[in-house]
Amino acid sequence: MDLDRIEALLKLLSEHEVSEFAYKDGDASIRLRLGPEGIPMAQVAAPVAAPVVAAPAAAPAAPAAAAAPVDDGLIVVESPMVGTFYRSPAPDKDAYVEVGSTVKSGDTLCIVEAMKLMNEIEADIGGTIAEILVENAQPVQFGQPLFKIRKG
Amino acid sequence: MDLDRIEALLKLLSEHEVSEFAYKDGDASIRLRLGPEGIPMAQVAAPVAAPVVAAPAAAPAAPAAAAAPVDDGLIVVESPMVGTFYRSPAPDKDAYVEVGSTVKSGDTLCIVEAMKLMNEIEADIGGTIAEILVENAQPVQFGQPLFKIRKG
Amino acid sequence: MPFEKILIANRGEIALRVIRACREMGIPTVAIYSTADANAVHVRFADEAICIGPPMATQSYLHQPAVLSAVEITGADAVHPGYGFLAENAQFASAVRQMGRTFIGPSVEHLKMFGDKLSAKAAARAAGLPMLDGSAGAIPDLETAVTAANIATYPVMLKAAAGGGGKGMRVIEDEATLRRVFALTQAESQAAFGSAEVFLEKYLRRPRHVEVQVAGDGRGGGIHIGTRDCSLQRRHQKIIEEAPAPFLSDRLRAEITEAAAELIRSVNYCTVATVEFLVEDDAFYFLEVNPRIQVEHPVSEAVTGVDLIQEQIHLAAGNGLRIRQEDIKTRGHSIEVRVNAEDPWSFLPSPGTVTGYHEPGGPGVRVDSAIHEHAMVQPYYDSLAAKLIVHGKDREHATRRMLGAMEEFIVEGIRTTLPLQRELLQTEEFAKATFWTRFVDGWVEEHAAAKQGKK
Amino acid sequence: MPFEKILIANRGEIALRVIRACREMGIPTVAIYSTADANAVHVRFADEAICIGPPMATQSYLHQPAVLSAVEITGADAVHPGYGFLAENAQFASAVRQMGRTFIGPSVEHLKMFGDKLSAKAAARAAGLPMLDGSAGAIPDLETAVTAANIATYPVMLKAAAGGGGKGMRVIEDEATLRRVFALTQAESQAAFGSAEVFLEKYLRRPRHVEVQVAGDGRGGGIHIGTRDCSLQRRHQKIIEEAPAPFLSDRLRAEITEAAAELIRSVNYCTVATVEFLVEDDAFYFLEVNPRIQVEHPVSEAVTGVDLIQEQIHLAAGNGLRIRQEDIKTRGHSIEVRVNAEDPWSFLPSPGTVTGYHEPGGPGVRVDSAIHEHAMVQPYYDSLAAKLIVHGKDREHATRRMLGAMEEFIVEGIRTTLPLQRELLQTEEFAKATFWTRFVDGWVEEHAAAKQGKK
Repeated sequence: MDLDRIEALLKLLSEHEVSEFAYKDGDASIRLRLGPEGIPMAQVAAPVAAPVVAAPAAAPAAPAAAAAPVDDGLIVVESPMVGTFYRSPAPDKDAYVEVGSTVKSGDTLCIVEAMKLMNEIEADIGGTIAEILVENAQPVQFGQPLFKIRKG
Repeated sequence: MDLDRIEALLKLLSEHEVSEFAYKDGDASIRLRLGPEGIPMAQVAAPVAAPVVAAPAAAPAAPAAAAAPVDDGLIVVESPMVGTFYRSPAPDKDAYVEVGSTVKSGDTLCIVEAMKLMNEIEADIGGTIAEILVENAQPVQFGQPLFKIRKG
Repeated sequence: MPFEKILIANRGEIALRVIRACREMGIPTVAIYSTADANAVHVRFADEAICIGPPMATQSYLHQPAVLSAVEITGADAVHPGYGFLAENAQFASAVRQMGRTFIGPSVEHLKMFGDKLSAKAAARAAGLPMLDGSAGAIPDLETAVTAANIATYPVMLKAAAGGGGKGMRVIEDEATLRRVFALTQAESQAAFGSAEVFLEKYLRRPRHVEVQVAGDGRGGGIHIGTRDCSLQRRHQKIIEEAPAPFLSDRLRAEITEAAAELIRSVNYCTVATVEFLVEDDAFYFLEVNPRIQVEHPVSEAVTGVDLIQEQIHLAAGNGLRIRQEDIKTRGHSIEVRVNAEDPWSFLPSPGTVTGYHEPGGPGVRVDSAIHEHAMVQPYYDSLAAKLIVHGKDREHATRRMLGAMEEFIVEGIRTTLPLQRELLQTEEFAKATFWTRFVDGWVEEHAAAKQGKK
Repeated sequence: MPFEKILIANRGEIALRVIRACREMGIPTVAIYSTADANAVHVRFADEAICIGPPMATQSYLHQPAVLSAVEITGADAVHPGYGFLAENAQFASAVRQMGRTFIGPSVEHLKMFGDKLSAKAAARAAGLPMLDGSAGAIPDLETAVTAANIATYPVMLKAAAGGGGKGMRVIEDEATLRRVFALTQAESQAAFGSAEVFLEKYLRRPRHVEVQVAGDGRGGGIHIGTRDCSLQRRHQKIIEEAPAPFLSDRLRAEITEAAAELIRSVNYCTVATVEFLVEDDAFYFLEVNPRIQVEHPVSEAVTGVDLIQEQIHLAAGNGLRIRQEDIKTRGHSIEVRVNAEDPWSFLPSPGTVTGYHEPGGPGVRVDSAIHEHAMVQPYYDSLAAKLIVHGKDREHATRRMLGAMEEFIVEGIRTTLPLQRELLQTEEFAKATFWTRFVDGWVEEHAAAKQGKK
């Protein structure tokens, strides 16, 4: 058994998020299971419930403000409430921000409408809009990522 | 495969959070399971069922003969069948062995009676009787430890 | 199909119960959840799920704007409130209806009528139900209280009109005490419930809690769906319930069920409800009306074969009553044990992760559970983790079946009340149904010390 | 209490089912187990447990000296054999009785009578049951076979008298074929079953498998406990069963149940049994008698309220029949799905460790399961891991309830047949009960390729 080859294999498998691997060729065979064992039933299996919106709310609770750092140095702005996401103050107005817009803390990013109330969602950090994660006029749930901001 | 290579392999596997690994090539094979196991419900909790006899039969299957080494250098002789344990050939006869008796392979150690049949249980190893684990005339189950023999 | 899509404004076992009923009716469901419940069973088994807020109930399940917003964006045309949370909130029911959606529950008028003890009693009195002697309404002053107490005879109980769940009540053994504590009780009521209104009624020493499941069509039609006994309570929280209520005389059973049905007919009540009574000797007295589905509804389902949640949904859709009084036939006996995530002797909550789990099975055993192995029992919400319901040929058979099922019910990682309930089911007081509403509290006090040692 | 202690000579869900019945009756139980089953549920929930041998069934559950020895040393005064293993072994039943213990099952005479297809048919014919046209007994030579086939009309089926479970049978479409294969079939039977005896009967193209649950008191008394349909079979293994058998005419239902009861009365049969029939158009034909409790007994329990295991124990104790024919009333409809640890399309066994597990619950749902999270499904024994049984108001309601419950039944780590059964329950053939005993085999063949892609 060649450790280098196994390492290369492992790298490949984890890049592709493979959790189990078995290979057999004549007398030689290899079998691998990656990741922690005994993951809860409720988390392992494909979700039966189809969330209304794409992102599962596994995010940490972010009660009022809504910025959470992520791995790649980007800051995620999450919806502080359930409602409908609007990018502009009115249908005939320009969007508050576009990808590439520079924002400073306190700038309005979007509106989340809940029960006819237009809630302006503000940036609590300055930077550049790297990504807009929700389409205009789509429903959003609590904690759902709305924007990614590159800090600075 | 030498220990160094196994160590290198283990390092590699845990780096990649592999939880199970099996490899086979011709006659050589290796099988690994890393990290804590999901411990079975049935084993964690206090057993509800009260076994007829004290020792749980978690011992490996030892179909005909019945000697299994244990940690402390002693050999355990297990019952090859369910039945009643007798230390002597008849109530008025001496016991086959006592603690301290020297036995050689093939010597009768006891009788396990099953369905009126007296099955002589023989030592398959020579040594000194270190412990007698069951009282005379008590029921024993399959795989239940009967004697400990100190080898030699 | 009565509705296109039902949003369930609740969590835990009752949310799952509603999902099951809807699924059988072919109605898609929407679960709402707090971030703490992202992996909860009701989220997993609903057709859609939407996160409405952080763990604290006041910011999620009790936060009306969030719940209503979820109704709006999911397009649900009806809302099932379960029990607890917003189930008896008139403002919420009204808001749902103002959105043009159906609130699966009573009218705002009936929520208000039965949400207030005095107006509930007034309705019951008007319908001719037997009442405990006492004041007909709020007591304006001490002398009125003394007069009412003399008529009722001591002991009497002074109650805050806005109280509930065992809070705001005081037992008074003689006139001297009444004179001493009357103003104090008013002040306490004002402080605790925002209203100084108190009333007074005869205090029963060993009453049983007997309740009647009812359903009304909103047009003066109404039936009863049998009796339940819920006398086994710990600090006013029911812990074991059964149906039918045992050891009632035929006369009493007929009278109490007819009284309950008459009450809801008299007010044109629409949907299911429970009319609660106290029973002592061979007499019964109106206590209150719970205008919603109750935790213990499965015991009535077991003995009558009626699916109460489905009936509730049909009634909300305006389909009227699909069952007639003569269709209600009781078969056998059913017992429910509430599996609360609490220490069985101290009743302290025991949230945490379930590390081992095994549900009982076999004939006559029903489990309505919100937990499973690896499930998190949250500290933010009430401690009801699961319900174990058995159905047997008779009460004695049901009891044996329950005790057997409890042996198989294994919950590891958290404490549950099962050990307490197992012992209670084996008392002579249970066997002979000589228990009463405060029996468990005294029994636990006597046994807690010893049990704590054994545990 | 009919017995002091019952040893259960079985494992898996049926051992647990017997434990549950005994516990309700107050009878202590002894579990036997192989080393592979040390952590099995039947070991955990019995009052005593004793290891009888290594994993291989021939050295443990089928090894009579070990089982009998366990009976002896535990002092059990009765033995419940479950189904499979030694349940229909006359030698074992006889050995138990020679030890002065009670075998909870039929007499040795009846085990032999119904263990052999020809003597079973002789008994049924004597009791006047309708038989498929064919040979009355073993066929001595080819010319007799040809004559019998001409009377029965083609197609006919040639069966090994000692065969069973679908083995040793050959469908023959014309005389030329019969002449070609007769001797061959005799030789095969000799090789496979140790007996060259073959018989011949009319072959039905689309029969339904309808069976009648019966119970006899051994003194000429006997009743039926309703019908079941078990037509949905995969390679002669039932996979979905229901009670009552749907779409039987009132006349046919009356005749088939009376015929089954008459058969067991006519031979003074004592204990429970199942009389199996084939039904085509509006006619029924005797197939065989299973002199034991069957896997699918819960569907009969659901619709009649009879606890068949407890009745079986009472009958073994000589208590006679405690229920009369007029007590048997059918309520609603019940369906059972066998959760086999097999690939749903290839039916290859899928033993292993259950890594995730969630049982369905709620009203009308019963689970008889031998598994749980972390349980090992052993490769040594049959693949039945659990049974899911639902009870509904009618067949359509029961079907919806089953489909809902199946959505909640999560078994991870091993494959189960649930995906197959979920699809079968949604076919038009199921809805209209136009299925027949070989329907599933053809259906799977048609769909397997497509499914394998989807899986």
